[in-house]
Amino acid sequence: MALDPVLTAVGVALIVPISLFLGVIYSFLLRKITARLQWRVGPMVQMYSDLAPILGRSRILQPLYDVLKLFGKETLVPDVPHKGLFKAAPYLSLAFAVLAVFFIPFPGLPLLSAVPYSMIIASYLIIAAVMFTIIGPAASGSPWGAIGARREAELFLIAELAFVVSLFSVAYAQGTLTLWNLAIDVGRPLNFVLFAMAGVLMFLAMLGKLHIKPFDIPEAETEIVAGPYTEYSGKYLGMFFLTRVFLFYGLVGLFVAAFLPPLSSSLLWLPVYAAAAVLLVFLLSAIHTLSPRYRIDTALVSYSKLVIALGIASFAVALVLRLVV
Amino acid sequence: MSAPARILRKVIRKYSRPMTLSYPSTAMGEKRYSQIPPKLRGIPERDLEKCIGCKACYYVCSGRATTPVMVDGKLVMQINLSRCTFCGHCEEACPEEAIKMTPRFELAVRDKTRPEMFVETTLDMAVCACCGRPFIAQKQLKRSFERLNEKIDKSVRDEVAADFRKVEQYCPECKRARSVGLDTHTKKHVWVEGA
Amino acid sequence: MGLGIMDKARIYSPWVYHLHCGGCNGCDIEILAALAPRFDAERFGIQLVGSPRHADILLATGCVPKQFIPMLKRVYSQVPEPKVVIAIGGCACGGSLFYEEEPENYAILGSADLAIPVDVYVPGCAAKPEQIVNGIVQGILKLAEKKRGVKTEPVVVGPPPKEGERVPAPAPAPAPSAAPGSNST
Amino acid sequence: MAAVQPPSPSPSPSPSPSRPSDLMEWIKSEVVPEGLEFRMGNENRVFVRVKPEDVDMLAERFIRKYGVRIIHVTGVDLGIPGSDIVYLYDFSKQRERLVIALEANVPPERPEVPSVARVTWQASWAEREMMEFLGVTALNAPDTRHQFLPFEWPQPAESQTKQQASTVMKPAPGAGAVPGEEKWLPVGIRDAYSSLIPIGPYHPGVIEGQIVQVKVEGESVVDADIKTGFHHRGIQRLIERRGYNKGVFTAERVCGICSGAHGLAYVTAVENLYGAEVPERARYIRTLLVELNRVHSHLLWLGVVSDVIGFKTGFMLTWGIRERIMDIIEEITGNRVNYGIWRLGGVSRDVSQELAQRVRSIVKGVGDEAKPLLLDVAAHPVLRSRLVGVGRLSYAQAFNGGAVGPVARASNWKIDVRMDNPPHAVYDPAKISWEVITEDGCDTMARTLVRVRELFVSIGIIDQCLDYLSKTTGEVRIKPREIPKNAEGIGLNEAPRGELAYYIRAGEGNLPQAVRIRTPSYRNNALIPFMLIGSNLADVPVIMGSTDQCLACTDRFEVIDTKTERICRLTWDDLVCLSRKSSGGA
Repeated sequence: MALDPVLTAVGVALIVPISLFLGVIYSFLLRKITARLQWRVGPMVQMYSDLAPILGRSRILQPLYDVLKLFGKETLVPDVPHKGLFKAAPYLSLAFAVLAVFFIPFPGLPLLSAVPYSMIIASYLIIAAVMFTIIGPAASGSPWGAIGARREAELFLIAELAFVVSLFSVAYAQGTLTLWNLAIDVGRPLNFVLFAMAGVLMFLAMLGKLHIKPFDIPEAETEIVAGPYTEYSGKYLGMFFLTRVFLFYGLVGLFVAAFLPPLSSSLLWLPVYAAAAVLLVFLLSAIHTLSPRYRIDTALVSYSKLVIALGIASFAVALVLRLVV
Repeated sequence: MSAPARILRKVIRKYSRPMTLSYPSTAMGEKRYSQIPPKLRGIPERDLEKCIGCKACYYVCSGRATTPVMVDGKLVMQINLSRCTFCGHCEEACPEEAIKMTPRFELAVRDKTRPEMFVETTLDMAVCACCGRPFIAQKQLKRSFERLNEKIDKSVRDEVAADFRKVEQYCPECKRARSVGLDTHTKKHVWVEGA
Repeated sequence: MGLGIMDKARIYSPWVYHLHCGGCNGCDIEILAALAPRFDAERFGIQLVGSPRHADILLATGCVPKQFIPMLKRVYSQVPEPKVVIAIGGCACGGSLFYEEEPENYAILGSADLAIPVDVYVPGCAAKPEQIVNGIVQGILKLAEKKRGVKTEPVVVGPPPKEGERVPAPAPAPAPSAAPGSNST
Repeated sequence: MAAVQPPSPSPSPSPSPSRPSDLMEWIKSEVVPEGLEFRMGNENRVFVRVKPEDVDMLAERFIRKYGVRIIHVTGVDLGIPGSDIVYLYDFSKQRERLVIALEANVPPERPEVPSVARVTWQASWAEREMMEFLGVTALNAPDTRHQFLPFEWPQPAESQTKQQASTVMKPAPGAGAVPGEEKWLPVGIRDAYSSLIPIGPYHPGVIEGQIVQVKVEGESVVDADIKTGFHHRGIQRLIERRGYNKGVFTAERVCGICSGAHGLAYVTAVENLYGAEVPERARYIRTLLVELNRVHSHLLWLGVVSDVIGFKTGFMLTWGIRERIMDIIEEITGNRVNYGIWRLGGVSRDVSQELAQRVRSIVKGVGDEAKPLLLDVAAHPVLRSRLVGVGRLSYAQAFNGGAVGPVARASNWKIDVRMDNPPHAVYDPAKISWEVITEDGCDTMARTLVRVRELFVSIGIIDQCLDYLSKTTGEVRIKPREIPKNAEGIGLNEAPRGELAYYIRAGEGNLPQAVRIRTPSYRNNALIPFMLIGSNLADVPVIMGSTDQCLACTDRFEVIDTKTERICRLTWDDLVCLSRKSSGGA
């Protein structure tokens, strides 16, 4: 499909606020559903009437307020030799996250996902965004930062494996590497078996990337103070949180585009897209509520066994689909 | 069914309705505001009429949060809430039941010296006739006289009252100095005036 | 407009850091109880954070034993600037049971406001979780008044009033506009 | 691990009820044959005057022959006549409720005592505490470093061996430590291959202030050391100045979580001084409150450990259930944390029959609701993977190290103060049926199971107490009698974390001459470094939490690290790792 520059330019300009808003809603939903499953109320949608004038009417945009507050705070920078890298990491990781969002289709806005090999570019950008959350803290010079960065790297290995295997098994079955083609054609009914398996794999990858409970090992604040973000404060911390918000939107968008094909193809599918996204966030928060944190070594062992088994199975199904059918 | 599944089922069925109280706001009605038992040991309250300034609460307070303070001739029994431990020991020790622990507990102030942080009763002092120094609260003097009356049998009561009138106006030091001269002194028959 | 939102945002997401300076951890447990389901503090966006670098509100508990002083000052200096310190419990407000004057208690400094400037006092021997939530709401209001980038110079606070020493009554406070239930700003 | 291998745990004969007279014969004939001066306190407390020289010989005999446990070693400074060193031994396994206190008077000019720590490692910490505060040196003690004061402070015990002096050096200027402010931080040798992780006093995984020095290779812990002493508020000096009645409120505020246990232990110690008799109803109210304190403390601990593991839902649910228990405590005593009803000779508030009836139904509801949930949480596979086999403490280590409470019971050592020498409350099996829970898992999972099952035993006790209280009435307080001048009292109580001992010696002027508190975390903390060695860094907060250590308890006095056989190079560098000069930059 030819890329007419006008529509994509408008789309690109439009997608940043949309993705920010959706990312914030997803993180708010994650916090709210986790709280409701823990017998408490969580950030309030409708603030009490008599406290509203003081503490604000509703807290749906709570993650956004957190980020804005962090931008408003003083920033302390540790006196370490490679301060430049320490300061640059948040900017770069935010930039890559926003770039990644451009390559992920939104119902009605194909954006740059129609560019050939757009899936590879999107996955590389996501990898780069996460990579800088490793490099920055490693330069922060605090032992907690170092341990957090190392754990992030170890977790990154497995999460990345699951992410890549799931995407490419679907791409191999459909025979195309551009995300938009994947998102449009439903292909043969047999695909749903592959979509289910690769979907579970992608779900595991999302757990690892978004630091959802069983795998929030890098950020275990009760073990290593605040993990990679110990030394960051003020606007740099705000940027890391923004990266997380964009990543949340990006991964949910990628999941829907790759594994639930027709949904993100046109505007008509928007309500179904929203329902699928909310269901996905509910599943994530259920897992978040129910599982304690793995230790990094047991996490690698049990996680990788599961991921490799599923990966081989989904590739086998993809092979069968591609050759036989 | 594995343990997490059982926990999830229990959580969804039983614990999905939050038990959170709407504490700082009373918008959701009194019941969900906060449950406070009637006999909670909250902020102590001093009853002005009953307090006679006998400093029993000062001697009993283990954190010395209750202190007698002389303010321009008046005795101020002051509980400093920033150091009070709300243990209720002074409520027990007060002979006149002047201190009551109220279930009120809400207190968050920005400045430690605000009046809300101090529970005070002011009493005017009896001045010694001889050296002019305030030595005891007037109410305590009156109350101790009443207590004395209750205990003594009727026959001797007025004679004792007369003696008490003589003695009560002097502070302990002056009383000691002049006590020999007073005819209430137990060994007055021994002492011969001017010998 | 830009600054307006950031000031409002500072009210909406107060991050709390628990600064224990040597107390009997009665108040520390009540702080955790304020985050537990019954007095869920997350309704107002309050979150317990791991590192002082991320904190806005410091909940100081305990009567500052002398070995804590260097560390207490250091952690206080690392909290980014618009910050508020809330002294929770009798020990942090006035050194409750452990503070002695004439045979001076050799082990403790007294109360938290002798080491670091304190903005809100929440008395009580084991301050109730309701009081702590109330204190944090007071802290949020004080945080709103602190402008961005304005360093609060540490207010030098003298030792708690000695026995027999009359504490001067302050000027009457402006009309309280705070949340109901707390009787003073 | 310890200097001396523990004897095989002697079979604990069922303690035969003994009358004071034949008790003295038994002690004279077997335990302490030399012609020593005996004095019989109340409730089978025996105080024996001993010469300082044969203190370690006696300790050797007690430990070898009877397998007895040292409760505490403490010193009382008498001024001119030197100082009395008191060794408390728990004989309650041999004779019913027998506690023997050996007192050795040490002249001021030659303040030396042969070290008991060489015989059994249980006394090593108590001796270092004694050396630090009294200046009485224990000859060739295994470890003579400071207990509460920073390493830096002058070392009263000159007998420090050369080798130890090298391990503790002054901070080299500019080695990251801010000059002037941090001068009490020793700086040691930084090993090349392992990095040293100071889990500093401000660490979210640890509620109170303690420094754990963990030497790590990769993620596995090689060496560990604890330095606390940050919560030291000089409580014992305060009680000695304030007298017995005010002491109740000070003792109660040693620790916020187990304030009920401290109240009862202090009151038991003082009543032991003058041999009080407590009315029956007051005893039941005391049992009720100590057990309520245990229930809410164990629920609190389950919440905190599951929070440290990352299971936030466990934290929320257990603390949600705990709120109902706190409501009951608030209803009965008027305050959630410091109950304030402990008085000498009874209790200050009565529990009305109607209140007891109402509370009984609530407690039953909580018990039924908590049981299935807690067993499910304990059976959670990921949770088990984080707890099983973590922080192992074998029976020999527990016995020799002197572990107390759930930590000892999880290593299959059946000791419980409520059974051995019960405090002045109702615990004899005739009136209230309860049993001691032991597990043989020896690891964090076993400690969790011990605490969960103990919780339900306590709920059973509470139910029986409330049943008695709702049926009968009676007086709740008897006026305390005059305390004899040089009486001595030992009060023991089973706090949620273990055995809690108060030793009070009466002075003149209605003021105690000496108050010594030995809290359960004082012993359990000593074992943390043994559990940490060989574990994973992610497990350090879990292991520290598994002993349910309460620093505020421990620091009423406090604790320093332990000494392993190897020469332990215990170093820590720049103490608070967050100490970075802030360069501003908006």
